[in-house]
Amino acid sequence: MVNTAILDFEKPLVELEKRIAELKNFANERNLDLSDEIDTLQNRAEKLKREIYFNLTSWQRIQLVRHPQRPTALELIDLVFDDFFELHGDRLFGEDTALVGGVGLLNGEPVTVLAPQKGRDTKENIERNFGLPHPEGYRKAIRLMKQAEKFHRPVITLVDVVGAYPGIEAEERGQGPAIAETITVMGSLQVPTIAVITGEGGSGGALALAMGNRVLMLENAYYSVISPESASIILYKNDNYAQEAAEALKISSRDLLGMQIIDEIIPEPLGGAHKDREAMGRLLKEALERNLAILKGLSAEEIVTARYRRFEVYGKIGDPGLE
Amino acid sequence: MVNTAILDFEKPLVELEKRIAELKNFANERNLDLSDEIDTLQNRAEKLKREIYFNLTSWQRIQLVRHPQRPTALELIDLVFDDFFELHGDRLFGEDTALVGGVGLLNGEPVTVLAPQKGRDTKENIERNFGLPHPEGYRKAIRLMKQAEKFHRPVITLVDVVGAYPGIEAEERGQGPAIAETITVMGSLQVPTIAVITGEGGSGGALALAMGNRVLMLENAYYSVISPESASIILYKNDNYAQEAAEALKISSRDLLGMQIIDEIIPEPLGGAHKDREAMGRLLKEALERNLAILKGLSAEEIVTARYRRFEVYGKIGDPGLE
Amino acid sequence: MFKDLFRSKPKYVTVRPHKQSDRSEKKEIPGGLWIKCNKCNNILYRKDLEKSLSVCPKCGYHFVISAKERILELVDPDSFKEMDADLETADPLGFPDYLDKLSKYQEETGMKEAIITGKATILGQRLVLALIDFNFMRGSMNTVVGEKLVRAFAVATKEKMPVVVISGGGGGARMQEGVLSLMQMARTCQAVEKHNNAGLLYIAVLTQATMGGVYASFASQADIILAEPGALIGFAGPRIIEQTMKQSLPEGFQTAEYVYQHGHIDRIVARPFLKVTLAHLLAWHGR
Amino acid sequence: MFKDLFRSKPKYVTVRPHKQSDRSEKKEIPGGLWIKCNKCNNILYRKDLEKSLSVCPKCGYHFVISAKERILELVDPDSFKEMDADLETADPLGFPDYLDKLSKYQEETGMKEAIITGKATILGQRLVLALIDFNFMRGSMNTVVGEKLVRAFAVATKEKMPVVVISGGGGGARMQEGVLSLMQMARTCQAVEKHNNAGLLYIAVLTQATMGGVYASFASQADIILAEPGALIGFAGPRIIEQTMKQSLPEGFQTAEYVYQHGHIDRIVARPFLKVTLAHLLAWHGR
Ligand SMILES: [Zn+2]
Ligand SMILES: [Zn+2]
Repeated sequence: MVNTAILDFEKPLVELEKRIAELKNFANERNLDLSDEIDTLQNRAEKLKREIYFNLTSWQRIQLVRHPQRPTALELIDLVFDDFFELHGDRLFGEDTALVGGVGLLNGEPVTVLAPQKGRDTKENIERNFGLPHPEGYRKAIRLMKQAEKFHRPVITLVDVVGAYPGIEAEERGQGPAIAETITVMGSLQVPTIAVITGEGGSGGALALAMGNRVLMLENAYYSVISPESASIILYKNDNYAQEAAEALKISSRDLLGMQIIDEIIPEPLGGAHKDREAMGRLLKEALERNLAILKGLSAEEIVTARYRRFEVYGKIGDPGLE
Repeated sequence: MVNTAILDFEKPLVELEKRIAELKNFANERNLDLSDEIDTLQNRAEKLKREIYFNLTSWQRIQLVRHPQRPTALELIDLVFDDFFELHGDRLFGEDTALVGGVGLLNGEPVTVLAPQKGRDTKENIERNFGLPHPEGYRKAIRLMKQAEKFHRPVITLVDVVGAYPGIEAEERGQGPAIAETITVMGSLQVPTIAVITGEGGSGGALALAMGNRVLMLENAYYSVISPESASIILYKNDNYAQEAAEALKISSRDLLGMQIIDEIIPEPLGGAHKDREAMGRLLKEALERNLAILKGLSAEEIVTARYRRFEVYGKIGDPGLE
Repeated sequence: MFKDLFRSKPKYVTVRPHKQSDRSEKKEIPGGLWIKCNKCNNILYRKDLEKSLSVCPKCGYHFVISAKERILELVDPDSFKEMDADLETADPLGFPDYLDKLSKYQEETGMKEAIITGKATILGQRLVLALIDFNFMRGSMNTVVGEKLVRAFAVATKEKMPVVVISGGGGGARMQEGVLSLMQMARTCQAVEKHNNAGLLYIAVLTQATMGGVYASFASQADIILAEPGALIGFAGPRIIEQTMKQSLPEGFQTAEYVYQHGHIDRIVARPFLKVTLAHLLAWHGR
Repeated sequence: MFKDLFRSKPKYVTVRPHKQSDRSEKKEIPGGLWIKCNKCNNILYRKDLEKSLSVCPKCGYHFVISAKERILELVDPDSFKEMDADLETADPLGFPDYLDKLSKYQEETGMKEAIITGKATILGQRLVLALIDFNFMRGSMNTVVGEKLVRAFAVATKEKMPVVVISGGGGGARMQEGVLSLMQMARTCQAVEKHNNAGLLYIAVLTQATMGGVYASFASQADIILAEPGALIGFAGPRIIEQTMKQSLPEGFQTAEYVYQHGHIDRIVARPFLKVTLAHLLAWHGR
């Protein structure tokens, strides 16, 4: 199962670490010197750790970003921004807690922050609709993007979303048009935009918030037109081939950097962001500051043109990603 | 009752006309020459007609514009425009049939037309929510106004609305903000806007569509911050004093022309618009063409500035309407 | 940078929303020593209530306060410079009994009209402030209220200053000035739009009550819309809706909390947090 | 003036909406002499059906037609000048079996990809026309579909021409080109926005079916959105929604008529009226 604290591929490591702890305990209790044996085992554990985490398959990375302890958007915001003032509502129909937005201070400078928000537990997940936004979420995002433009604030999005919510009312209120409008608005905003795929980058629901002048990605995140499970179902009528689909779809940060879909990979602490939140926060903050600095010198017109050019290349004959 | 074809104050005239018809019949049947008597009666009827219709009180005029045969917005559109292509939906939540919008040709020139639409009978009234728009109606209007601006089309509104719909869902979806936004958008549109109060001009729900560079008014229409009935209830706890309130509120076209709230009164056929629809259409069309011609020479900036100035005066010290 | 100011403040300003609604639209603190809370019915010591900014210490109920009390609570001492204090209505329609009514309210409130405008600072942040007073003819909008708002926005636009409006117009547009009151909806929206086009910040704070023509014009056109807990906010009055729809209203209908759930309010801010929240937002938008 | 053209036409183009919905997403007219209607099950004579623009004469059901058939129906004879006809995908991910699948569709349809673009006139009105063909991999959007749309909008922007897109992308973004298909949503929205900023007209005609990434990008970003009766229009597929919500869908869900009721479509136009409607709108926006 994906939703347990210990992932399948981590089990050998966890077992070994457990044995080391037991041995230490045993040595302590009996007052024995087992330091040689313990050292050997610890070396082996260290080696195993590297073997596992340096060679993660796309599928294993997906499990990492779906890890229940993976920091959520609000946790990342708390780690990265000096302060954050959340703003609510789409001014049309409702407040969508599955997509949070507001103004944060990045090193003292106000920026508009937008992010789908998963719950940290079942209760919060239900409250936040598992981080699956309705049209109201996207329309709140549009509102706050335009507000950012008015006040010349950069927009930073943190994207961890399986997709836009597939529901009757979401369809009735225009899920498709809401996403299209968000793409269009973020895609032509006159202020710098930086998108970070922090976990799951699922389809149009993620793209809507990923129209960055710079698109960054956490090391283990994925970004895909379709979930590997759904791809497997379409291709093989069942989801047994999700792992193969994950590889074929080229959705890992390294694949996407190679295709120039993203501009930069932000490294994660060994074993994933949840293993060291503070470190993750520092790495993310550093990347945001550095990329924002690149964009700060550009005029509004240059920002818009640069963003158009950035996305224009995908699919063009001569696209570096295609050759 | 207001909602009958013959209004109270018209009864003496109708009685007289009936008697003339009977007399004619009688003369015909008996082969008598009663032309002198008939002439006398007809002169008296003609005099009575003028007496009644030239001296209408505000309250009587209200009954005229609430007349069930009063031409509705779509009927006026049909009379005035060479062609009309209706456009639907707010692109957010719904299609509001209580407020119609589209593109019409005024003497061959495309203009955007917006108008609350009452039903012509009970069935249609129920379908059209008695011409009381929900927020979706106003948001459709906003959408089509911005579209008009994109395509440099003038906006013409025909306003006959008791008010915005007072309902639970209308409140939930932001009736207040929708009206405010419509006022703001029409109030700062870069294309010429002409509003015609054609019947009932009820409060904010009417004002939202009446932010014209030119505001015209059919002779018998009224335009008020509150319905006379509601004013009576507030002042006297019952609606027995609606007639007095109608006078005190100064809501007739002549009062409002005097206060320079409107720019022009469009005369109605004797006895009201419904007595001669074709004539009404000609009069309305002529007024629209003439006023549009005044505005056509102005630049976008001049249009906006002129409209700001037009509304800015109300309440200013030195406002001509206040002295 | 201004953020130092907030260093000791909680990162997320949290607000305790009310579960119960309250429909009573006005209940001034009377002169006695003791006062009964409109919501929890507890008997409160008047001095205590004043110390807690007229928020019931037992249940958080926000009593209506006057524009003058609000100024004392909100702005830096002696920073408030009133503008256009002398404007009075010309009774343009010569409406029956109107002038008498006005005199009565002027005596009661010591105000000339339902609004006070001026320049001030809040924790050092400059702003133009407009406060509508519910106690003066239910904060209804007439030519003077409109004119003073328009002038306030115009001054702010000219001097590149933010505007904060504390609304509370339970009567919407004021009947006694007829269509001229209605025109104030037009004028204030246009004044807001000019200020908006200049790239300046406008914050509206919706307090008990913000209804009708006030809500359907300037009060809902702000960049950021805050509201006090429990404030009644809407276009049509609850009684009119009940009559029209012939059905009873949902629990909490048109309270700030309800309107927030429907996406029309950025944040509900309890009175004790309002000053620091405004300073916060003003600082972040000041450049 | 162009209005002479329409003098004999009805003033209000009226459309008969379907009461019953139909979920079958594709049913080409097969080669035989007779064909059964998907909706009313009547047996129709193939020649009759072709004469009626592939609209069932008994019940008004709109059969899916190919991009080529649509061009024949819609544009002035010999006016269509195709653009970018030779573009083929580079199979950027090297996706398993993808090239084989493409060959199969190319053979079946005689098209290189799921889209045809070109310049044409409709009753004399110049336009850039893009047609997505549902029969080619369910009209799904890949790099070539995106590129041809972007080029079409770019040409129109440069030459100040209106664009009409006849959409029909039941597959949304095409899986086999992975995230590069997703990027076409970004590119097409930006191309539409540039055309929009130039003040030019874009009309989308949503036909069976317009779903997923096609609906959530260029197809819903038009100035005027028309739809054919009964067309399936939405973001998430009906089966996914049923699975997620564990409840059955309302009658007519995601049909053009349903989506119209919810405010997302300007007008439903039956196929026989489409040509004159487009000419109408193009003329009115031409200056
Ligand atoms: Zn209390
Ligand atoms: Zn049939």
